[in-house]
Amino acid sequence: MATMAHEQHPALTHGEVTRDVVATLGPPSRGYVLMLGGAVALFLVGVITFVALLKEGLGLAGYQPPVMWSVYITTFVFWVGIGHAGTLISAILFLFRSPWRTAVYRATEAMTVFAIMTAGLFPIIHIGRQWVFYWLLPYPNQRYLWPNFKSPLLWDVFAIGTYLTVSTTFLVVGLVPDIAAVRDKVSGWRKKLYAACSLGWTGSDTQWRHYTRAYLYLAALATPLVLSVHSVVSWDFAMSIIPGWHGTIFAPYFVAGAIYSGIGMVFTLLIPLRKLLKLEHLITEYHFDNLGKLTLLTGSILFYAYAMEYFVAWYSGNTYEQTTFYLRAFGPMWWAGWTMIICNAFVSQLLWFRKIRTNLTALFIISIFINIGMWFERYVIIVSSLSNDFTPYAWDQLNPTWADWGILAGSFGWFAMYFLLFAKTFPVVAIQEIKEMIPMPRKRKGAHG
Amino acid sequence: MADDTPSNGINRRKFLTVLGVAGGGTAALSGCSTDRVQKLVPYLVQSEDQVPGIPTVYASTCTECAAGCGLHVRTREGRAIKLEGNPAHPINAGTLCARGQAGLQGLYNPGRLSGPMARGADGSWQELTWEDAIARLAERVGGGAGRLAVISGAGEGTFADLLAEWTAALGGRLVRYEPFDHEPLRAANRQVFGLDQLPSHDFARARHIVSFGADFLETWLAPVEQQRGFAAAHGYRDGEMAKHVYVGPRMSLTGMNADEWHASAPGTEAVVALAMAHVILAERSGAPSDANALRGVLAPYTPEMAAGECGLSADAIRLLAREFASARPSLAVTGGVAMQHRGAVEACAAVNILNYVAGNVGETVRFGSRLPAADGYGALDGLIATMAAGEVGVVLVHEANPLYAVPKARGLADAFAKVPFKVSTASVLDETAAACDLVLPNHHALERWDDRRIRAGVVGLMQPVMEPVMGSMPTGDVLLKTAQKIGGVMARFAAPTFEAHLKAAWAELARQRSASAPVFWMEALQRGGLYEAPPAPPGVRLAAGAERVGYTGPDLDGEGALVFLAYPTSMLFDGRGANRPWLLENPDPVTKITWQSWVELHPDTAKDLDVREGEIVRLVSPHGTLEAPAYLYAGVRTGVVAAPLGYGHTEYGQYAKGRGANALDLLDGGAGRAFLPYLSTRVRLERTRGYQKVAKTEGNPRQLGRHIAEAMSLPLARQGLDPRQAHYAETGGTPHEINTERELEAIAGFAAAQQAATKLGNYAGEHPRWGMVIDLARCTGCSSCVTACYAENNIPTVGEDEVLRGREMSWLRIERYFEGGEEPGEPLEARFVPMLCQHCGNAPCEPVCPVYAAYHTPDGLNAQVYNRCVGTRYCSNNCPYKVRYFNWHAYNKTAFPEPLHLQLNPDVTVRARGVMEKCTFCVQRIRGAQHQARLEDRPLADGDVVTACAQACPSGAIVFGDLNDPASRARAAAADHRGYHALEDLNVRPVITYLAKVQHRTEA
Amino acid sequence: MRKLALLAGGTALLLAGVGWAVRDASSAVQTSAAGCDSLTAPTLAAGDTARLRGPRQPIFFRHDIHAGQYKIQCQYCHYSVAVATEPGIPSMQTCMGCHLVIGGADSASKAEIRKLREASAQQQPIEWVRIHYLARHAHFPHMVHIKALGPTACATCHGDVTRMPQVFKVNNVNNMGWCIDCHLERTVSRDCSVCHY
Amino acid sequence: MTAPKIPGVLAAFAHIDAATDAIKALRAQGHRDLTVYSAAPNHELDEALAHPVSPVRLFTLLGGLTGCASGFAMTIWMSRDWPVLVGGKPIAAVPPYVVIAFELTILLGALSTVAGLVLLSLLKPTGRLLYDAKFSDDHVGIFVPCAPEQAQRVVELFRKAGSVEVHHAPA
Repeated sequence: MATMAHEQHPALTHGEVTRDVVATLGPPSRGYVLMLGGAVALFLVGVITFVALLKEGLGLAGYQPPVMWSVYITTFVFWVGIGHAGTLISAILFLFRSPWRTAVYRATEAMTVFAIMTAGLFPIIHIGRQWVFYWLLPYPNQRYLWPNFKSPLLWDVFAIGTYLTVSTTFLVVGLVPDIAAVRDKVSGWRKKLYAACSLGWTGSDTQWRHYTRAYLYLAALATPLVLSVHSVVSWDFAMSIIPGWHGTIFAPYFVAGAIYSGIGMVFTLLIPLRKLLKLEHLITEYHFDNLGKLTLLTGSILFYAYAMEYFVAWYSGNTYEQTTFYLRAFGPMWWAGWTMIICNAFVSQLLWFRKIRTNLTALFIISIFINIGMWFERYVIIVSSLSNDFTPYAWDQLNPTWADWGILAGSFGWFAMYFLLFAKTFPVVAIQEIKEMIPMPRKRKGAHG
Repeated sequence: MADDTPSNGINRRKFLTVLGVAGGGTAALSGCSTDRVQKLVPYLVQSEDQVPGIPTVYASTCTECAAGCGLHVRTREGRAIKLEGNPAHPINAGTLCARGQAGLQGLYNPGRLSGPMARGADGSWQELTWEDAIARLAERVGGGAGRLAVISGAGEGTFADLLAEWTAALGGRLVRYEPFDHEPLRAANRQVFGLDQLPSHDFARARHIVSFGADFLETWLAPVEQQRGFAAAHGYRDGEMAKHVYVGPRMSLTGMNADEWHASAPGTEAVVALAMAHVILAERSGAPSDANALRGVLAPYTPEMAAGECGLSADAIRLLAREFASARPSLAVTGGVAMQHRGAVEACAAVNILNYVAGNVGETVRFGSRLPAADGYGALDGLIATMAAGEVGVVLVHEANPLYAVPKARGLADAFAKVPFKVSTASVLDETAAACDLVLPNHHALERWDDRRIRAGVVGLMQPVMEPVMGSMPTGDVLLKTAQKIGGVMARFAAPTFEAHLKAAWAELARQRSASAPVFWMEALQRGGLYEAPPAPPGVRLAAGAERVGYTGPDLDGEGALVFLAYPTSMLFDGRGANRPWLLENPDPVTKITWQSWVELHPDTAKDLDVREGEIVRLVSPHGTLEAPAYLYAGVRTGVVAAPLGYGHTEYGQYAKGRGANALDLLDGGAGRAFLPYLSTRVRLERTRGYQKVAKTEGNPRQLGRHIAEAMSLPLARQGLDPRQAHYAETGGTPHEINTERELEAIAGFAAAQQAATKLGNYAGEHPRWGMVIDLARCTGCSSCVTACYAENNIPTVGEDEVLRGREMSWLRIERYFEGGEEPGEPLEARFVPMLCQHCGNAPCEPVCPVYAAYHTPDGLNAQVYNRCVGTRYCSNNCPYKVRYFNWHAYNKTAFPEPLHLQLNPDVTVRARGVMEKCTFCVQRIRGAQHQARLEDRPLADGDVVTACAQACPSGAIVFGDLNDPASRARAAAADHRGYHALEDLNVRPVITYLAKVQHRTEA
Repeated sequence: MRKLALLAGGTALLLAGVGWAVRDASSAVQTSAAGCDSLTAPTLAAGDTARLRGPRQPIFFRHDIHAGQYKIQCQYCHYSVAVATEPGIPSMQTCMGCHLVIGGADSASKAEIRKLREASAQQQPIEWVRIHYLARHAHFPHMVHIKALGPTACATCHGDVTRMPQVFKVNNVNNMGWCIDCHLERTVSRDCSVCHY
Repeated sequence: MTAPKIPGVLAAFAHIDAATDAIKALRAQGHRDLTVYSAAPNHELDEALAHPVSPVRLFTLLGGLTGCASGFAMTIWMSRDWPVLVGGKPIAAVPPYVVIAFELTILLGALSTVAGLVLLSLLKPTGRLLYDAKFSDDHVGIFVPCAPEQAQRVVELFRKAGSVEVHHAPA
């Protein structure tokens, strides 16, 4: 325990931890302001596009029947996937008592919440009559109508809703003691603010007693949840009969992909962030090394899944499946298909080397590949499968337009905006959990209670 | 929408008073809004035959081509909302082609003129009052300006007679002109049989049909009648079907429906026919005695000689001749516009000889029933000469658009400009009207009194079915009023209106039949005209001219490497269809291209020239040039380049103007000829580096062995095999069963359990199960059902740009798949499948809808509740047939510019933006029939419900009915051994049963 | 916890209140109708229309006089209601059929009938303000309902017009639940495609 | 923090073993209602205090069960309330409803856990106890409520145990 702790935080005292983390909440640097500005600008692009969609109709986007879902659903799945890494690190690794999660889990949990917030917008953006999206909710109405619980889309509503609520609670609960810590370090209006947010936390033994338990159960609940959510998302496709979608492998395949993409995003966020907030000694190579191993694992699962998809298509002898997968590799969308395979299956294999796992520049570049690759994975699965399904006469290829890219850009802006604001407002490193790792000083040397 | 402010041109006030309920008809457009303040406008005077909410049907006659089919015009609240076939009519018997149905968009065309106009001094148009307009006309034609010429496209009838008398009385010259007049046919009949008329063909009785470039399913003579006959003969019934062979350089729709296509070299039809006649005579298979006289004439035309000319093998010709002779009666037809080259008469004559030799004349080829047709191109050509010579003072153009229909090379425009005073009666500003000084818009045929002599014993009546949409005036009245204004000799045209004149003419008809005039009139009006049996055909013998038959081969000018083939399409015909959105969006049955013109190249030719599909190519002939995107089509002979007629209007309303290129620009003007040579020139193909994505609705033209469009050979069909068995019988191999007995039992048990679990609420008890059977052996792919569906269900036309995005909304589409034709020598085969919602019992689209907008009704319909739909589009993704269509934009706002919105069917919701829509099996007709039955306290009978597509189909390929009713035709048809479901292996349980196509396969 | 309970309770009360208010509104219709209980409809001037419920019409046509006092059958004017989906609006001809001779009892009605005669003289149709406008995506075949419920069933949806000096909307015909209630009560199919197509 | 303070003694410890010594000593003297502040949960303190297991898990269990039950109840009832046939499947088809039930299990389970946490610990009034900002940083604090007369003895005890400073709440 102690040794592990020292491996990641060489000789830090509780006091120093508090000091350094609270320091991150100080006045923003120039780089930070620039990034925030960029995020807000992107977000506005999205808003303008959405207004145009409301006014003119979805026709503005490049939909080309039979491709009835395209960039929006792709991006939806992408963001849901991003979320998964956060919960994995914060909840599942917590249950496994994995020591290296503590430094990074707060940031990743926040990433989860904001990713789901982003994803949650897409089902609304992509439907034909956005103003009646609430018809998907089971609320009593004068028409006596209820939604169709057999529809995977309704499962989505519940899965995403639950996931957002639970991961938000999980994040907030984790934050309370740290906010209290900040409260006791700052002064003036900020003290008042944090005092309000700390919900009267004092760190008394009773509070800790219930808190540790509650946190454990939340983690225990979040663990099956995170596995279920992307399974449900995958069933949006697997439950249909479209060749290329209708596969039993989808749930595990999507969950693995989700975590893979999520960690990719963790790299993309943390590597700049630790520079920006000077957290180099709290978030160390040690953490990235472990994250890298996780990426390697999930990446290899994806590699396997891709191989299996093609194998099953061939082995099934099902002509529809075979055509779909042949065209996926050699059809009009070959470039997308290969982008996905190279970025995910092959690039991830570089992480076999410790040198690369601990080289932040390399990791950052790889993480960009992962993000691109995983976006294209969804794009390929959704678009190429729809482009050529059962009725050859109806086949057609998608041509995305500015409206597609506008919303995509907007989603990144929206996400980045929230993440940056969070990083400046709340401790992105879990103070109390790190302290838990670092033993308090004792009077009597040697002995151990 | 009905409560808009009155818009230009439309006589709204009057319209509303007829409408009875403002909004009742047209506010269907308002989609989902309910809060708008509505006005209720009552009738001033309640007409007996208009009850709001109940359609009133008037009989009339179609004027979209010369065939003259009978119409039933369905009107609601005083608006015509749909054109349907008149079941009593001898020609179309209740069916109607796409062009005929689109006549409604001629009535409501946004391009229609609001009233008479004259060119001002500055060349701009000024609106006139009718008094003024008629005064001007009277002054010019009566006031000694003299040298009057009249060009009229009006078919035989009381009006045509009046016009003739009127012109004669003014000492003018009348040219009756119809663009596709089949002059070569008449000339050949004159030559071979000494009869100056067109024959009528009895396709239904023919056991073997050979068409030498006569597109009798599309544009040749009376397509609907011929299609009905063809379906009767060629449609499979009890082990029998006629064989159909098509000889010509391009596989037209008619060619696609042939069992064999022989791609003869352009202009060599004659020699093939002669060689066949030669063989038949040589083998003496029962030719009439006087045919022997032809032996000498035919001697040189041996199959070998013909083979050298036309590119068919001698054996093929021999085989063809034997089959043709042995099947009695058989029928050979020719004289299509596309094969009309300078020597076309000899081809027609040769085919006459062939028919005669095979003993078909008097059997399947009958004379005496058709009336002498128009004066032909020769007369117009003469007039052009006189106009060019400046010898014409006034020209009046009626129901004709020569400035478009005559190739530029003839120089008509300049000649026309030489005429000091030019008048047109066009109701839309077409090319000719635009060049005139005075335009007197005529009523549309549905707004006026008129009649049409169609053939001996058949006279179609037309009556006003609604208040005029625009401030137009029937030209008949104009003639009479002008005459009365001129006075003098013209005073004898005393009838107050043309209506009176017409009634007088019919009183005369009644007198001839010694019937009471009023009764005779009323009966005729209700029936739709006078339908009497045709007179007995005269005995036909060879005339002296028969000796002169021969073959000289096509005479083509131009030095290019490619022969240019201009052909009329089923949709645009001679170009008059180009301002009808329904026809522009209904894909050309052959190429599946919409809204654009194109240039057809054989893939090999294209490879040689290194041209890809969509590349804009320039064709250069001695007479002009044409630019259009290339379309690669294996159905056109190598070395031939084909382009559709009817595009490239320079006027003629917002839809037609500037759309595509006019193939006539490449053609020889035919100066001094009796007919226009459409196949007259060679062209040079130049590549422009331009590219234009072809707006075709087809994705992949091959069905990749997926069992969508099934066909079997005649012998297998005779054995009573089902398509699956036939498939294995042909490919060898055996159907392997996956499920064991016990598995099957388990599946059945599971199905039963599921059924039990679905018998709640509305689903308990007995219900009908609506189903449809489509006989692919009868379907010709003519696409008449598609337009019927657009008309019945308020389907919006989305326009070229949206079609390019694959967003056409056609609930019913005709899928055209090609088989073979890939290796050299392998015959190319086309199959048509009308693809519409299959209303699956296990519909994949239904469970995925989060709000139950797509669900299954107790009577077995796969319903789509527009107002519940939120537009997730999951249903469309999950539909294996891809027959669901999404409103990407507010098409309901853009597709029906005034007054087109008056065509909307008030029984069908007009879908708003953002919702999914699809075929409903015309649920509004089902509910209407159920309500009617309820009012009459009777159960629904088979045939009470007919879907729009089934009603329109000239082939009678579609049967609709209740599959739970043991007595229903649909149920019986569905039990046919040829029956199968598309993509059956998906187990979605469609209620649409297709009956596999049956083919005469040539054993090589 | 107490707060939560309060919140829930409050909502419940609120809903109950709304429900009661609605019921009250509908009963108010009855009372207003009961106001003119006698067979002879009250004398009202056109000026009074402002006080009455429902939109003002170009002519102050009194259903309470025509259908109530004189007991003219609904179908005399709404001629197609039993045979067609549309009930039909009486043509000018129909009105003039009586009002050629009937000039009105009091000055108020005289004035209104004069409007009618003038309109008829100028062949100008009267544009009545529509009160019941059913959304276009729902189809209500009048004839079937008349067939099922009898010729006097109009009141089921339109209220008792025989007591309405000026017709007003009694029921929101676009409230689907209200249609469904009736269909359930009478065990008529409530399959969506019965009305929506 | 305006509420009158509960009289007692508050001590801060920089060393963990010192704090545990103090706690053990106090408990030995019969002080049961100690309040021990720490910046992070610490197992040595737990051992010293020897608390029973927190009842939060009951909230989790009940919430989860409620969620599961309501999930199935809602879906099945709503399907049968207006039966609509889709894809030839049973009107109320349980397998797809498992997903809904599962999600609601997690949702209500999590929410009630948090509710439990809030009710059991955060709603407890802490304002009347002495508190020091150090405790959320790097010190352990122990507060013993006691009458002024006993105070002196407690202070002594703390000193012996080795507290870095001692506060005194006047009565």
